[in-house]
Amino acid sequence: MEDLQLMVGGLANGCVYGLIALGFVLIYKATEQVNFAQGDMMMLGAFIAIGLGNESHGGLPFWLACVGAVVIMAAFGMAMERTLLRPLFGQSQIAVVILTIAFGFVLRFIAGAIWGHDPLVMDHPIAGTHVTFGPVVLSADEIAVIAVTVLLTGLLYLFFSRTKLGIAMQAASQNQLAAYYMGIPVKRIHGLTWMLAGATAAAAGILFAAKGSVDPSAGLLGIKAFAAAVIGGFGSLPGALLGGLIIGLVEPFAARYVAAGYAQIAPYAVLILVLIFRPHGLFAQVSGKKL
Amino acid sequence: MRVSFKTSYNHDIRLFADGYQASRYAALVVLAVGLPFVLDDFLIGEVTGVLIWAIAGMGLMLLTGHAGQVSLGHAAFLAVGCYAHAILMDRFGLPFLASFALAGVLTGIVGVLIAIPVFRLHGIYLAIATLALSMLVEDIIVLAEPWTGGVIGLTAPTITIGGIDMDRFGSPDRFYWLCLAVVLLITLGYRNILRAPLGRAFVAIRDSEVSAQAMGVRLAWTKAAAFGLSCLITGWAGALLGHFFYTFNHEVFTVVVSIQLLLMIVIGGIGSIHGAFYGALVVGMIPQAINIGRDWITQVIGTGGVAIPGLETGVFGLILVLFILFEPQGVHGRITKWRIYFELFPFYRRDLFRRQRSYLKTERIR
Amino acid sequence: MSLLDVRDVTIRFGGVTALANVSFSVEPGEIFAIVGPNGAGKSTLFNLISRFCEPEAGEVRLDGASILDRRPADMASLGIARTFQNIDLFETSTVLQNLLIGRHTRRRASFASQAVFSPAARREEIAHREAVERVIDFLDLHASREQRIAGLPYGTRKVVEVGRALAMEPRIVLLDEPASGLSTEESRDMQFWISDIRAELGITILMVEHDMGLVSAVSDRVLVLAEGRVIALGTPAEVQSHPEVLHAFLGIDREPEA
Amino acid sequence: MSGALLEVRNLESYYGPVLAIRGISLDVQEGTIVTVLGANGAGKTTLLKTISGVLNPEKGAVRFAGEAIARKEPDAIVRRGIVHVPEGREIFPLLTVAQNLEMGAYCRADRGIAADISRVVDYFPILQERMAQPAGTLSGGQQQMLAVARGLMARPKLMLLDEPSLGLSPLLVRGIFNVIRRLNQERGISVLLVEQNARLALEVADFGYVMETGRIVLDGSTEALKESRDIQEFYLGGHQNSARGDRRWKRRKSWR
Repeated sequence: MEDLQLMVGGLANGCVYGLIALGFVLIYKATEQVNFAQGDMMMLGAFIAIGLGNESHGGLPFWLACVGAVVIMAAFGMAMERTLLRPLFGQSQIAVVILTIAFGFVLRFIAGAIWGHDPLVMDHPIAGTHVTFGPVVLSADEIAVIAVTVLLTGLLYLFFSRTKLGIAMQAASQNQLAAYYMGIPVKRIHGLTWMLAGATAAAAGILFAAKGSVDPSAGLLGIKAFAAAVIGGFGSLPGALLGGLIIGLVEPFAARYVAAGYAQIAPYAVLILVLIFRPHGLFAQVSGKKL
Repeated sequence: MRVSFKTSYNHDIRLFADGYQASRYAALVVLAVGLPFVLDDFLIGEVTGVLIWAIAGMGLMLLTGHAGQVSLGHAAFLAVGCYAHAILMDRFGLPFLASFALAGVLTGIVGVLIAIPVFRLHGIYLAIATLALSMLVEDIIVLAEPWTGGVIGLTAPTITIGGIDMDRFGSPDRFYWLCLAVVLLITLGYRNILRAPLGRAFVAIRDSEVSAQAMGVRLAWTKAAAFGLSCLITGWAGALLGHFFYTFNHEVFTVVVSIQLLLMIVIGGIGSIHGAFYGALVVGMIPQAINIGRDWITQVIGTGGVAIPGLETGVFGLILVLFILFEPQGVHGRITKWRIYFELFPFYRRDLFRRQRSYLKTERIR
Repeated sequence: MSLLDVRDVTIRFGGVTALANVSFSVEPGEIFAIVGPNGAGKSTLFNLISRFCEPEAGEVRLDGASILDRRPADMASLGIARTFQNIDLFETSTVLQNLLIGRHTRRRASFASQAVFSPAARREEIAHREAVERVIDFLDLHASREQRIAGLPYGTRKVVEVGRALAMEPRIVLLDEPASGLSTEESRDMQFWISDIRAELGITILMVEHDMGLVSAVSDRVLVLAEGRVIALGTPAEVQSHPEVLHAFLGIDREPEA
Repeated sequence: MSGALLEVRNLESYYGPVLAIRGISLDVQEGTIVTVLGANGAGKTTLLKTISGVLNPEKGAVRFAGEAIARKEPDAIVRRGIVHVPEGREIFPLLTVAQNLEMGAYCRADRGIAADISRVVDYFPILQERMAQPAGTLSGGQQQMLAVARGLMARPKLMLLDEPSLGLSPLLVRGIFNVIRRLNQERGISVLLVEQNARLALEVADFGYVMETGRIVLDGSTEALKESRDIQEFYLGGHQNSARGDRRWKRRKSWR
């Protein structure tokens, strides 16, 4: 039964990874850019929610604080695209990678300067409540995390595969020039994408904060989420969630069945194994070039 | 502007375009050799650091800049070189030169072994695989405590070559010259590879894998060679880095260092050997600049010591962001523009370096 | 014995049959053209011969030996060079460097001698340069020798790609639509080069081309593919009077008026 | 004011570091097909890209239906009714053929999109079988057809066609030119056509310009152009017989 309990905890953790990974994939799918600052955006979202909602800070009602954090992060994402990414329009992927890595450093510094480097805990209404399913005890926040993640993944998936805007986003990433020729406003679409990514990061941040404490280095979780996105096949939304879950599950089980020190390295070992056997992830998005 | 007329095939192949260029580089080398007579020990130490980072930069530049394989995990290979060298000298009692050479070769072999399973990966997938590798190595160093000293780490053995002491702290000048010699040899070898078939094969797989194959370039072999050579150079940088730091543990080779290396070559200017040196110079100077800036702020504000945690990385990040926004071609690109500006002086046109709108296509089609 | 022998080849992608039981052979010194409507499987056939795709059934032999167990990079050393329909050059390099890559299979200098650039390596480089210079001379590429591919006009790129294949000194060269997108003048040049490649360099040519004028002017035999099947094989005059060819490829259903 | 649908005045534009077009003026009257002839590298593609806003002009003006459109973002220009069908099969490789076609109608909000899809597929029946396939799996020629079909989906007032026949079989080349003529006659779409196949281009067009190294060197009605000796020699292959001698002359010794 302990395994089952581990599994639920792992799933909830994995969902947070999955949500951050979703942000990566979202941006990649729509702009073919790789945002290494996604983890730091998640961290910022968590801090904003805490800053707005906690008694010691803003003291707003919880739901209002959540909505506020999502809105602020959406605006932040859009502003980031406008000021940092747009000047690099048409530049290589690697320039964006470096830029976002560096910007992540800056965000961590800013968050540390505002909220300090000690871990903060978010006040929320369902803290401490539990639900018991037979032998398994689920905390309410774990259930919320899983539900919200599955819902968000589903919505984003439908958005990309069904709506005209979603398809236009994919088109813009596959061939910017052709997208322009068809009258797709590529730059505006990039802005929208980053807005969505910001909002997703805020959602991930709130859920992350609901499960534990937050400090500026939480942004480094982004690297693990990145591994998740790659395991899932960079560019696939369900893949991102699946990758997140795999990593979430591997960690506690490696710690339990191998040795405590291995929990850290197990996700990366899994990542390398997956890449060796399926070079483009589980849901491969790469196809052969037409000669 | 000087125009050189080519009169033989050898002209295209030789190292320097003309005597003027050759004499410029000769002057630079003379200056570098003479530096210890001008600078004090602290500054020579700093310059030595820049040289070692330049070696590491060249290692990554070969792989990323020329062969087009992005690595976000080169700190792992620095670590392999560093630990291998220290262990070979300490445990196996090898003399410095033998151990140094062997450490590089070992790292190169590790690089080839890594390249074999990951050779099918491209772009971002390769970057992440190497990032994961870097994280793994960090943890493996801790777990392999009997050899690596775990979290406590190791102490670099002293260097003597032919009975002459060359240690970092004992004789910083001689350690500097040692590093300079390594830099020169590697730079020469790197240039040679670039003008030979292997260098062309690297560029070919960077530009089009399909075409490269059709021309008879074996992908797996060439990528493995690129990894091997790159890791050989990086391993040597790691070995020198061990001496430079004197004591080291896993924290010296974190993922942040991997990222820093990549930042370095991008800032310097990707795809050129010069870029590795410029990048090392810039990245080496930033922490000093931040320190000086902090001292200055402390003086102005008058408070006793401003200690803001994370300030250094924050400012470092900010500088990089500005760099990429305003100088995407790196220092090398900027200097090239200046040079051409002066060479062409009255005839320079702004549009020589105009940035037309450019558009990307998906890299998901291979 | 035929130089290149393709026997009963079938290739499917997903549900679509790209090639169905295609057989033909190419004799040494021949100019062999493949024509057919778009999507008939012509490029697939090239990709098969240069080993970028696998057949479901059938056999491909070069000098009587199967090449199906070979990888793409092996084909160059077996003497098969190719060009690409969409032009696939090394964009950041100069024309000269692109052609030098064509010499890749002829390199001899060892790893170490490249790293120290020994006199032997230097001599070899100079020999490669001479070989490449002969190609530049042959194709009249002097003007763009030192230029980067990225800035070259389409027509020149097409010629550079042919040059890169010739620099290999191959036995067979596969030309995928050598004249598409070329102006009348350029395509006439291409036509002469194609016949010169055979006449002066003795290289066998296999080409896919839509321009029937060019095809009839240079080729010895023409293979017509439609929907993955061979519908005709013969001299240019023979296939051009074949009713099925007229219908599927040229779009003429009755006897041509004139 | 000539009142043409598209007026290009004294346009200069760079392609990379090269001044590829150097002061071009041309008009496309409403309801006509205008062709631009010229060798590769003459700057024809740069001209089309500058009109559609993908490249910024250095100097000069472009007016469409009286409105200045130079230096506008490409999507703004598409919404005014100019659609550019580029050379080189610029499709969305991972989207299906159907999705590619839908993207062609991105700027439209009317209900006729589905009907238009079936209409353009009528022009290119081979696309019908491939509707659910990712466009990247099509053969080169099929991608070319898709690019043209997708351009039609925008219901443009003016189409800029760059080498529509590139890599197509003779049957399809004829088909595509028939489509161009039909669109022009039935729907009154104006066309600016760049094409290496000068014979066909002159057959379908009403008016023609000849470009060389970034300048317009000749213009006139297609009847007049077809009569011109230069056009016959250089673009219609009129002196096939003497060509071999010509070429021998062109091949000079190198410096070696």
